[in-house]
Amino acid sequence: MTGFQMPKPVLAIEGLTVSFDGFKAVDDLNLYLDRNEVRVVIGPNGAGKTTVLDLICGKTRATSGSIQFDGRELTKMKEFDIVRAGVGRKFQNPSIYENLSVFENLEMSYPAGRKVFGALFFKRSAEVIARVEEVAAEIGLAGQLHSEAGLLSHGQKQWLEIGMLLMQDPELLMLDEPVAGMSVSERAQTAELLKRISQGRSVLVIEHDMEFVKSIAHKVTVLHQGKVLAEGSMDAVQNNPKVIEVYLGH
Amino acid sequence: MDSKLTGSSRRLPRRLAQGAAALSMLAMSIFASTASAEVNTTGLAVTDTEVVVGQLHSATGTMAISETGSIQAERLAIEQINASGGILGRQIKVIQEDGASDWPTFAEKAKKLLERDKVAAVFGCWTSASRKAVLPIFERENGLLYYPTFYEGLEQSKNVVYTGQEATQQILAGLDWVAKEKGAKTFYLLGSDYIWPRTSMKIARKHIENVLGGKVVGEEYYPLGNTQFGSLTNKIKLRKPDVIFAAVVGGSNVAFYKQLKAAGITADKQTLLTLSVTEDELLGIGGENMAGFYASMKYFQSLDNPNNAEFVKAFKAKYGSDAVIGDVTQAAYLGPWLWKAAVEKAGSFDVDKVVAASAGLELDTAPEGYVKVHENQHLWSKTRIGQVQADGQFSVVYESDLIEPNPFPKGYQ
Amino acid sequence: MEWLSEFGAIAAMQGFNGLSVFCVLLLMALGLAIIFGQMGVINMAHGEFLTVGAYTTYLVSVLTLKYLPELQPYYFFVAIVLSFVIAGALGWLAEWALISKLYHRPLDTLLATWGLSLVMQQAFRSIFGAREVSASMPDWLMGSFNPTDAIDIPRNGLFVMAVTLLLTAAIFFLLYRSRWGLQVRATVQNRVMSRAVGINTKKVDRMTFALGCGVAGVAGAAFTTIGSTGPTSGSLYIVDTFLVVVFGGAASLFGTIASAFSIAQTQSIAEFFISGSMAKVLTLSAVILILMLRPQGLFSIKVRK
Amino acid sequence: MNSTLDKFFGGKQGGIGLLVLAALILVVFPLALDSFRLNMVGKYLTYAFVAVGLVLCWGYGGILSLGQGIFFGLGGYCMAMFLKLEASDPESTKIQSTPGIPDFMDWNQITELPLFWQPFQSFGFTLLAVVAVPAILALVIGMAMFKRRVGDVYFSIVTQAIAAILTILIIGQQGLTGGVNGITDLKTLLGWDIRTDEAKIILYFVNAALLLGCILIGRFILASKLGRLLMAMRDKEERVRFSGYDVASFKIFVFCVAASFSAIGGAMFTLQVGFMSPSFVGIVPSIEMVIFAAVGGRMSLLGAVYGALLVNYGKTVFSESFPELWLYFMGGLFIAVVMYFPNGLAGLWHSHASKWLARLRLPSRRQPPAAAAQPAEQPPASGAGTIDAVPAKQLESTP
Repeated sequence: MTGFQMPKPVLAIEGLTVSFDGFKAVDDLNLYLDRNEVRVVIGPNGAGKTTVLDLICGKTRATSGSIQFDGRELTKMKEFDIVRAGVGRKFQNPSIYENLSVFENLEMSYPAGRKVFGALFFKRSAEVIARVEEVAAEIGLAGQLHSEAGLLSHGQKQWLEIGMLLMQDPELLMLDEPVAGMSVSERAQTAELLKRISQGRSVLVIEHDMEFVKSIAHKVTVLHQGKVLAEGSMDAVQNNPKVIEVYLGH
Repeated sequence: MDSKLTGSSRRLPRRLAQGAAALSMLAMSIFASTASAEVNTTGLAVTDTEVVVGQLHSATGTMAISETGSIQAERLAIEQINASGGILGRQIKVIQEDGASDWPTFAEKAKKLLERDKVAAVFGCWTSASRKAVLPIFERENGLLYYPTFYEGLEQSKNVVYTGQEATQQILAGLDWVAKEKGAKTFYLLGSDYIWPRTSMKIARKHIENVLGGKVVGEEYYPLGNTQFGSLTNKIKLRKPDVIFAAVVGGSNVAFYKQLKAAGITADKQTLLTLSVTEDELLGIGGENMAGFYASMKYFQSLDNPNNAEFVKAFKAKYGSDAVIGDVTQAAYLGPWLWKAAVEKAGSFDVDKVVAASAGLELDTAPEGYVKVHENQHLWSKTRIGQVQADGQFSVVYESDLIEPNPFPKGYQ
Repeated sequence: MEWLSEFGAIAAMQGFNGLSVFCVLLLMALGLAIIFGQMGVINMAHGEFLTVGAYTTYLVSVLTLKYLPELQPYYFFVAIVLSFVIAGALGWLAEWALISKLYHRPLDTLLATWGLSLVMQQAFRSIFGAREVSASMPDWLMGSFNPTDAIDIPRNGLFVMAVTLLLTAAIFFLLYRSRWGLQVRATVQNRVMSRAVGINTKKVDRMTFALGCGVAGVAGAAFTTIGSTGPTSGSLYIVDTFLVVVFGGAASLFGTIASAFSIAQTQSIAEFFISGSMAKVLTLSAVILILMLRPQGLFSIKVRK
Repeated sequence: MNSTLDKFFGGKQGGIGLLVLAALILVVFPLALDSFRLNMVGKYLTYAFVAVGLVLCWGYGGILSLGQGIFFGLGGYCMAMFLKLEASDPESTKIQSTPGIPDFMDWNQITELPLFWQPFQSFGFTLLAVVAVPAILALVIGMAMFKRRVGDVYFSIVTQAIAAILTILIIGQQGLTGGVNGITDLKTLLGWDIRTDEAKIILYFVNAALLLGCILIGRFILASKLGRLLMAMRDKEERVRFSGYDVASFKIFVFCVAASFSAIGGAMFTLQVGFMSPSFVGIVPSIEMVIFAAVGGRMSLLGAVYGALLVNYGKTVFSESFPELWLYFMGGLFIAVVMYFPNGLAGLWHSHASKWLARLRLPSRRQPPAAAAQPAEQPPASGAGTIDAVPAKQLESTP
């Protein structure tokens, strides 16, 4: 609790710890994320970056600590409730439905017909179609709406998955290595995309590519052995001797 | 290859002989046998020279082990009847169907035999479940079933002749014997978990408590196929019954007796009387594993009488000298003979007439000795106590008087 | 006083009974724990490999009795080795022809091995006949061992226990102390990486499967001392066996042992107080309930992915 | 593409396939087969209900239940209980010590109808129970398993264990259930004798119509968003979950639907065959039912029907002519289908026969290839969810 009034963070992680058979993958972590902020988490392999995302979205359960999102405690909520509360998460490898068309992939994430009978009697209304087309234009796949998703290029698949998250209109968007395996021009396009979509929501990104990080990050958090090693602007972090030693140095 | 050659060369003269027999039968039938229209007014598959019967057992599946003996015995009886001139001058032709150890299949095949093949009689079934499955069909189609297995009773259909013993025949004499000979007062009842053991034990309990004045110190059932009897042997040791009264069946049998022996419960210390071990089962259990224990049956292969000697000889001649004959096998052998006698008495193949003729029918050529058909279509028979020998045979230590079949015993239900 | 000592004797024998049920379960489950736990293959024909071992023992006993009757007391040791070899060889064949094509499709291996089990059952029936057979036991395996007058410890139970101990120890040694075991565990954890460091993963898979089947064969041989052998004997065990492995937590050999122990004790104790059928229902239901609470089994390792 | 009718019929192709199947079981079989064979086909078709359910929950949902016999049996038992009570009126059971209760209860010294039997005196309740009892059990199992994320393989093994438990219970409580013999000697349904030939034929048609109804429901489910979600879950369960769906509830739903279908099959089995026994509840029949779906094609609703018909027909033929070969055949079938034809007959049809047909450009699509030794019913299914079929030579032409 800080004494003076700051805008309340969208996401407040405090004292978060998770241990696997005694090994603390995330250790007493504190992290705050503001509205409209793009935060990038970096760190060497095994630093616990992906685990943090897993903890936020409910895939892994915390051993102790709390995750407050818009005033709601996420650590006790079910995964789908966390999503419905407004948290979207993209996986490290593009995770899309290869056998379905791009349209169907996006439609699948439309936040209606999420319950059994809702899905059974879900109708493809004009509203749904409009929303799908809007998002498809945003991610640059308007031309491929009816092709099978499995046929897209690797970069396009990454975008499609981001598009699927956008369909849900989440308040917090979490992206695990969104530009892995992308060409230089695709990276640039992705950076642009991220800048556009971060309007009105918070974005948490895990990324290794420093150029890309520089181009999007408002603030960078460095994780090491499950703890925050440093936090601040990209420049500040890059010049932090501890960070150089463990991560950037070699 | 060799066996095939000898097989066919052996078969050839027999075929010729059969053909000749059939021809002469045809000639004879013009004079001797009655025309089909007279002996068969209900549209059965009977011609002037031939009558068709069905055989319905499991040749495959888990029950095949048990039913093979019955199939063989019925075949033998039918062959013998044919060789001696058939029934009312007609040769018996067999249609064999496989129930495949599956009750709906039994029902399906029974229907086929009765509806399509119009067989005059069916020899078949082994388990109660298969009999229950086909029973409504026999009653509806007015067929005739000869059922060979000793069973729980509580049934009496005019369309079934029960050639095995019903429960009271098998159980009461056995219990009386152990009570008298061994002075048994306390009993441990034990069976596989299904209707026959449960009904049998129910009857046994009533008899022990109400008639013998004894006490049941344990009664329990194990799932079919169970192979772990360790806790049971300990319970037996704890309760120290004078007699273990057992109706364990199938694969469990082997495990049960082996484990009894291993736990030191052997015949020199403990009396055991079983309802479910015949020579067939002993083959799997091994005589040495239960030597000295007793079984209560109406028939043992070692029965010493001329009928049986002849039967055993014929059976071994046909199926090899290793073949063993159990209680049910003998009962199955009676089926065709009882049917023949009834048909000839009725002078007709019509089921109603054959059924009417069956009551009171006597057969003194049965391997088990004299049997008589009761009005309730079960057989009057004797019950014997056999003691297991290490060689897999029984030695008969006691023989009862002729016992009246009583499928609905008053006071035991 | 006498009553008390008798009660003690019964309790001791009942305890022994629990142990011997435990050994039976463990013997059944060991092979499966290797195959299912280490390779993720659901081998529904496991019971049939067990039966292969049992029939092998039966054949050896018949042949010994016929040709070398003076060696009858010792045939069992030959039979156990042969059971291992034959069941293992058949397993090797099955892996080569069937399983190797179906990795990563666990539910399909389940169906294919079920098919294999039907074929094997019918083969047993064609070769040995539908009747159950029983190997003749050497005298030293019959009867009981009496530490006191009131206590009978079945010798065949002791024998099964000894086989279980030796086999478990051997498997532990193989898996955790030998180079081959290291390769198996490496392959389980990371197939691609193992291949990269020069492990012939195909060979490892095949040997693992063969080993699992061979172990089942030994179990089958040991079971001839307590039960009979028929074409469908193996199928009686399959559900129990899978439950033991699943309950223990598939990847853990310790888990398998613990689970066999707890299931055996539950079953054995329940049997003492209620009827055998109901004891079985009770045990199975308890296992399922606990599985619902701990879906990954008793001893699952928490891993981060 | 967007009419509700299309959702049921699966587009033009699917419509044709369905019509052909309907023609086959509603017209061809009844005309070509005598009442004995027709009754047999009716029995096979009751297994098709299970297979259709398995296509939904295994083929599309990825849930392999090895305990569908539980639901088939429960549906059958519910129906059998009603029929048994009707057959046990005081008049026809006056020989018993307690007239008016089923005979097996009397043999087990039960003197009063047990509480859970009493509602089965009402036909309305029975009809409800046939579907509801299995569905509720499936719901309970599903809730316990899927909510706690018991894995695929574990689920299969647990369903097996439940089948084993239920079998032991039914056999062990024979006073209440009829034990290993089952509930036998069923005679009339609301006074109508179900054993006559006319009754059998009427029941056959009811059965066939219900089956077609189930297929339509199945199609509706698969054509809906729920159908797409099922497939999506099978491939990328995590993605679906983190798109805000409660994955477990969809699995539970489809498992319950499959259970209800099986139960309807079981009830129709009881009506047509005249008894129900625990031999349908156990593990072996449950796995056999899986093979019906696998042979037909685990992704094809129509294929499942052909699979059930063919395998059972094969069983009858083989067990009559070469009983000892039957298990080899069945085992070989399992292995072959899994290894070489994972999409079953439907897949074969799709990859071979339909091309062949197209090349011939027959104006009439009635004549299928008389492929090899087996009758060739090749109901096809495209991978993604349109379901269609073009059969078919007559299944049984010989007596």
